[in-house]
Amino acid sequence: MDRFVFLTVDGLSRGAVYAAFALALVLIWRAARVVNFAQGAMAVAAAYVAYTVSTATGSYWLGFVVAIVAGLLLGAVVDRVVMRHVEHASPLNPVIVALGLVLLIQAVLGMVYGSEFRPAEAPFSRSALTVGGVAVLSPYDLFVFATIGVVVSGLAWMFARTPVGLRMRAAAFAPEVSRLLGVNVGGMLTLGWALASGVGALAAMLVLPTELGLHPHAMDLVFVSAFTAAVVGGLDSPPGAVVGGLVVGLLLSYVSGYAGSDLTPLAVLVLLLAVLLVRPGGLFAPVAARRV
Amino acid sequence: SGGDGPGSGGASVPGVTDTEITVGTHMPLTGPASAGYSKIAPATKAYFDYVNANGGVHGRKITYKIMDDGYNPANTQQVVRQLVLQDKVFAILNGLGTPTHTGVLDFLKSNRVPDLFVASGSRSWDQPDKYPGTFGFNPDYTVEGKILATYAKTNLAGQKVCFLGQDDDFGRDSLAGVEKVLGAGAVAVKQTYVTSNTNVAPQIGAFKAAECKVVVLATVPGFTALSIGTASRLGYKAQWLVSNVGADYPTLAKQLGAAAPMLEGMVGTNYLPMQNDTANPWIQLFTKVNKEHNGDAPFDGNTVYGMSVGYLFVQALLAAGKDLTREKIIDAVQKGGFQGPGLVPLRFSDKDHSGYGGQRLSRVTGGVQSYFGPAYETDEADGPVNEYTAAPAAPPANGVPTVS
Amino acid sequence: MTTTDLLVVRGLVAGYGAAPVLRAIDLTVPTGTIAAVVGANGAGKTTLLRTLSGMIRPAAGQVLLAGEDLRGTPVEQLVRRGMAHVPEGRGVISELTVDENLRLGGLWRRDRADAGRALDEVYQLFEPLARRRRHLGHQLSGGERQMLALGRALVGRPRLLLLDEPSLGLAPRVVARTMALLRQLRDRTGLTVLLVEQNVRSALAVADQGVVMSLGRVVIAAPAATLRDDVDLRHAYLGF
Amino acid sequence: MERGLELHHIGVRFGGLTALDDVSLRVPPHQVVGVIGPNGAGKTTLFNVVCGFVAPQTGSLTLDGRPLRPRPHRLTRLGIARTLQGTGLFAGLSVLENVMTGASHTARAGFVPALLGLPASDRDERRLRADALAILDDLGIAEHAEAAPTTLPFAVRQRVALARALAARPRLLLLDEPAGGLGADDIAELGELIRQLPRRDTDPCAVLLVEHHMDLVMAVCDEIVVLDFGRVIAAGTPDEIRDDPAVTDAYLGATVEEEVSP
Amino acid sequence: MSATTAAVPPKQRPDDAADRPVDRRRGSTLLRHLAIVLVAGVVLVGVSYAVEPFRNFQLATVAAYLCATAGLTVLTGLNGQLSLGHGALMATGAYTVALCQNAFADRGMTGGWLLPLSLVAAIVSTVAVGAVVGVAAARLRGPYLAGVTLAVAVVVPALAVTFDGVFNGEQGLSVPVEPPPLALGPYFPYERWQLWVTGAATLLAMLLLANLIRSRYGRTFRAVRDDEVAARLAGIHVARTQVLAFVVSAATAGLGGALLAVLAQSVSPGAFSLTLSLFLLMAVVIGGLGRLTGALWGAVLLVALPDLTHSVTEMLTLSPAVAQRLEGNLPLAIFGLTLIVVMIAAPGGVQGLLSRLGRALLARRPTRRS
Ligand SMILES: Nc1ncnc2c1ncn2[C@@H]1O[C@H](COP(=O)(O)OP(=O)(O)OP(=O)(O)O)[C@@H](O)[C@H]1O
Ligand SMILES: Nc1ncnc2c1ncn2[C@@H]1O[C@H](COP(=O)(O)OP(=O)(O)OP(=O)(O)O)[C@@H](O)[C@H]1O
Ligand SMILES: CC(C)C[C@H](N)C(=O)O
Ligand SMILES: [Mg+2]
Ligand SMILES: [Mg+2]
Repeated sequence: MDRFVFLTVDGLSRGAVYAAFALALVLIWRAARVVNFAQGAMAVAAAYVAYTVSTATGSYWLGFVVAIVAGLLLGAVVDRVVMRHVEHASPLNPVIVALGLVLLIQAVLGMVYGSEFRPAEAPFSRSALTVGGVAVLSPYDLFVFATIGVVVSGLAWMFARTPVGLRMRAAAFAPEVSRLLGVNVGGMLTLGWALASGVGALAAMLVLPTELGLHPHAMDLVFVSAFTAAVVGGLDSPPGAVVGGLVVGLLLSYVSGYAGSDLTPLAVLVLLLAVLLVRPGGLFAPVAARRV
Repeated sequence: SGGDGPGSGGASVPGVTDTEITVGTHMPLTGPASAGYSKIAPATKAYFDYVNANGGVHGRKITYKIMDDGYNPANTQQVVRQLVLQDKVFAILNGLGTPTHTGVLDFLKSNRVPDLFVASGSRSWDQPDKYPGTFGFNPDYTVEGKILATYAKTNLAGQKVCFLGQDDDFGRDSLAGVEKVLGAGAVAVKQTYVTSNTNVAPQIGAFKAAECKVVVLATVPGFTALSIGTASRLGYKAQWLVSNVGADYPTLAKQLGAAAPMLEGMVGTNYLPMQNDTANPWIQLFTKVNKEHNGDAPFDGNTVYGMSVGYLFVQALLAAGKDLTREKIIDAVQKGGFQGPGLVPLRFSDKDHSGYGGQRLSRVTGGVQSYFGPAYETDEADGPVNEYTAAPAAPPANGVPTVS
Repeated sequence: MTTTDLLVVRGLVAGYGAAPVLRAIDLTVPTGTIAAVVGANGAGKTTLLRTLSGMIRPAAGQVLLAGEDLRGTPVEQLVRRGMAHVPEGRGVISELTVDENLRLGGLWRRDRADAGRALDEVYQLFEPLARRRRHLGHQLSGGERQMLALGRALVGRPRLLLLDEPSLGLAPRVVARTMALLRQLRDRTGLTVLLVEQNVRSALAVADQGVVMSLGRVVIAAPAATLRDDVDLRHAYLGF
Repeated sequence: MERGLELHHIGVRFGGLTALDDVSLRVPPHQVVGVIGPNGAGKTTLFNVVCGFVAPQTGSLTLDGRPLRPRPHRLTRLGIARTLQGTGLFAGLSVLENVMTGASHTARAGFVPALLGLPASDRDERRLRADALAILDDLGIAEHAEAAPTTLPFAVRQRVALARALAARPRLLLLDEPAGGLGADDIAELGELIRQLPRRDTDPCAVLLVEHHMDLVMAVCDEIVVLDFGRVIAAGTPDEIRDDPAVTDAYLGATVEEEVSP
Repeated sequence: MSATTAAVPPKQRPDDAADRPVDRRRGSTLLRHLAIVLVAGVVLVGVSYAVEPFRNFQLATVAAYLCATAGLTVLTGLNGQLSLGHGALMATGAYTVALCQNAFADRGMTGGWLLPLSLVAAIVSTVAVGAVVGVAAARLRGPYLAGVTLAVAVVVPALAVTFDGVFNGEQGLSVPVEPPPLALGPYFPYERWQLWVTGAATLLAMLLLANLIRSRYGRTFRAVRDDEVAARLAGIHVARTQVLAFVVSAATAGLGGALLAVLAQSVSPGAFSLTLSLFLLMAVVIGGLGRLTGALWGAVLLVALPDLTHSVTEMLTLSPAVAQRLEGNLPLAIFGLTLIVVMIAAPGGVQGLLSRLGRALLARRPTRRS
């Protein structure tokens, strides 16, 4: 029983960070209809900037803020300099460009920072508080939960209730019509990329302390888990990303705890199939489109 | 011209001219596995440059071709073929990794390329009958497991021992060594991890629940740091006994940053001089070479490793004589008798192609990793674990070996 | 030209690739009138509207809206100048609800209160839409989509409305209502309409001016009544 | 005696919305039956029921008296073909290939002959191509056989869609707003074509037509069914329908001229 | 997005039909393709004598990759299904060949027919795996399909570790392959033999694929890609077509993996990582999606680009400190940059660019019609 509680709590705290990153993927999907395979590499780049600032100034929080700003900027730059010029007629083209970006960013980071792991600090203690002899969440986990809660509800509110959210969705679904309706589609796309990349950077800052450390490839595996989470939840749904993240986190924890870590990849595939064969658009999929 | 004629032999030896010897290697310079390891080959090359600056070997300069395989066996195939067929290297030196290098054994054998000092502790390199040209370098993981377990048996007697290993030969061979000494069934909890899942809390949680006092780690550096970090997070204390693969203190401390004090008390193993042991003449020599020929890169265990490989290869070249051929260098290595920076002897003979035959234990105290106790020597079978007491050799004055 | 001409087009040349689809179009639409552009399939009617709203960059020529040259004005700025384009195929955003689609039409406006009023008016005008506020665009029937597209344009209270085949897929009753609505809007609010139609009879019934296009040129621009009544002209250019 | 397609008491609901309510109708062989009604009346939904895209909650279908449980990809085998509102052409296929695809179910050679490139497969292809070209020729658009559909004028695209449906050699053709976007001349030609489909010597077929162009509907239909809010509110010959006040009220309304004139 | 690109109707595809001349040739598909394959075979044999062993090996690798990229381009380019998991299908073929060859070797069986038998077994087992994945894939679209295939790409190599009793974990299996037949002479270079074997298998596979693409199945694949609703109304069973495309694609990918294993004489999970799957996808898109020639360019790029970029970086002479940082990373950066630039400058990939050039040249020639 203790073990179950332990694995559950641990799974949730892992899941929360997957959720954060899945959210970034959902954002960019909603804004630009692109699965941004470069999200991980971009987020790591922002985290390296944070690392540089934090080591230079000794302030974690300054680095934290800089990371998010760097993320926002990087997103905007990637959109303006690269993605803007990609032919989107085939949905594969942006994917391939994103993969090219991954190679480029990781290689540049490797040149600048080398391929050693760098420490990724956590701003709060990661030691679990013990309740009744069972280790439950750490202050850091609570920080992660709180941050993600704020970001998710903020984004959900923005998309559903604000004019800018409506513009962003319109621009993503029907760029040409949106322009006729006075929407600055280019601006919305850039905003979407910046937001997504900013959230990605935030997610990286939250994820990295739980990972091996800072490394050009640090987010590779997180990307796979987070993409799984986003797909399970439904790529169009921010709450779906959160639920998907928690589900994946719990699953990985239970499987490694009860069955052996070597089965975790298989468990992820089974989860995906189980969810998608019943709901091909993820748990939180919108109503199936009328196609005739 | 199709190259239809009989292969090598005859007058010319591939990769060898009167003024130059070309050797190659495959290393993970990029990708997730490159952390730390990407510094090995440049260190080796730096040592060769140092030797070249001092006149080379038998008047020949050594050219070291480093190919990046990203720790991907498919790439290893490509780059090793490029080295052998295209660049016509004399030998492959210190190719890194078990899965990567396994794939090229047959190719190297059928092309009769000496395959020297493979950078991994797998037992596959020690098959003189099947692969007469292949030699290991690292002590194998079973040898290491036996030594770590002996420490647990004698110094931590009666305490519950648990084991966390990578889910491959590395972990399995190491566990086999541990169980050879402690007896089958003596390890209370055995856990594995896969590198694709960075959450080891379930495993560490299991150790905590079982109240393990001693944990043997057959882990790569990242997972050593993760395991110890996770334990501290869960409020779990244990005596960690760590494989040399994942016990390099500078690597771990750098990765943990502010959390480095958690490593206090960690027991590791190694078989080369400790990089922080500035009194050691080998370290002095390698530091100097690092300054002069390696751009003064950060000096850690990988640097020492890489230069030790270089030193050993130069010794082997010298022993093979002036009329260098592939057969001669294999004979020379098989003859053995090399004295170098290692704390334990190399086991090379015509029956044994594994590398170092033992290790010495180290401990982190006050943020400094240093050796304690004697070095040990054993085999991967059921042989006893013996202390090895011979004093290590000193390096030659100019840092370049001479014919012994 | 006088300021009573809301839209003036001079020598407009445009197309998709090397060969131009529009070859020197000249056109004037006085403020507060309805001009019907008719012509065979492929005459370039849609291309004309797309060029006017800036989606296609003209190779030559000039477009003046209330005397202002529109050259170089980005598409998204044109609504702010009072131009609304309901594209061929309607352009309903299927993933958004009816309400969101409509609100989008007035989002660019500073006067939020009036945008809200305009929205309510549209719901009154098209009550099937009011019944389906929360439905997603893709759930609508063909005709409902057409209403939504037209309504959305009206939420922006445009001066000039560019309509590309609004009768497409509409029930006859709705076509008649829509055409009558255009008349009303013209009379009540001084709306100017450039109406592209295949349904020549309906278009000429409502229009003040008839413009016949053929092979990328305007071949006739005459009062609609003239075109309606002159049998020779009808036979020669309109086939009925 | 062939009875053609029959719908018996079909009911369809989408959530709270009733799209079809107890609709019964029959399309006899060699007839053109028109379905008209206001926007959102359920005409396309009716087609979707026949094609198997929408499963009715109540009612049943029969084809020549036999129960019909339609599935879209089996339709052409049953002798039913349909065009889509819009045009639904395959953008990456040439016009000719689009039309050849319509007759997919007639191909005889299986996977292995195709994989091996055996003559059986080649023969199939040659026959499909010849048939498709003949149909394109019939419809007067053979010159566009090699073009990509996206580059063609709308009227031509409509015809390609029609050609693709005809390639299946159907006994019943479902046309959903085939005149949408067409000019007066094209509509007249289309009317001519539809009218002779049930009467032609080779492959005659019945037609179920949904259309808002009343001239066309009145000109070609043997019988007309009027839907409003998912219910049949009238059925009869064109003349009966024209004079039915309920139809005028719900659907036809005043003419544009009447509405517009003060 | 500029005003002019916005004007392109969204449905227009880069490989729209106008690019492809309608096939008006009357003769037998088989004979026509056979002729091309024979010519290619003769050229390949010629080349195998003209170049050095390493180049032979590289060409053999290109051939092995070509199987995989051709299969992927059929699936993704012609049928519109995205797969991020083709590396896993290659792994399936590779491991099957390894297990078969080892089983033969253990029983002391020898003979020239063993290898073809193993290759067929590899194809069969991959077809089975492909059918299972394909059935799931037929229900999924876009990024959801990407998610599942991505998981497949991660899982299959991991299984080699889970069932290490059979697959020998990370270390993998060796693949015993017999030497060239003695009839070719005692000094026949092994790499040339490898090229002959992989080349023959690949040409055969390409022959079959080309036949299939030219048949009604190829047309059905594309119809399903373009409009599923219309395809169903045209009498096409969409799900079945998608599964078939997946199976065909898997079969060739399995053959590609098997050939790669034969070339390397070893298999291990690391060789079939997610990275490989992603590189295959990059290769087919850069090569030119939906065409076998595009798949060929993709396969060539997979082998040549790393080599080229490495040579470029080797030409630079740098201080050790700088060199260490650039080593390995610079080629990757160049590769990444190339991908981005090609994708932006030539969205139709290399083959698209070549056809455009070809058309431009043709257009410049005076037309014969007066
Ligand atoms: N995106 C495009 N690319 C290339 N040519 C096009 C494109 N769109 C239209 N055309 C061509 O331009 C010409 C004019 O087309 P346009 O759509 O303007 O005609 P239209 O008068 O609106 O016809 P319709 O009544 O069918 O809507 C046609 O020949 C058409 O084939
Ligand atoms: N899949 C669906 N989900 C929800 N509502 C639907 C769906 N399909 C149709 N409807 C609704 O059912 C009603 C009938 O739609 P249908 O498309 O059959 O109308 P129609 O008679 O073809 O109209 P039009 O003439 O405008 O094309 C409409 O109100 C439509 O919104
Ligand atoms: C020393 C290291 C290169 C060992 C490595 N983990 C391997 O066996 O592959
Ligand atoms: Mg038009
Ligand atoms: Mg309809």
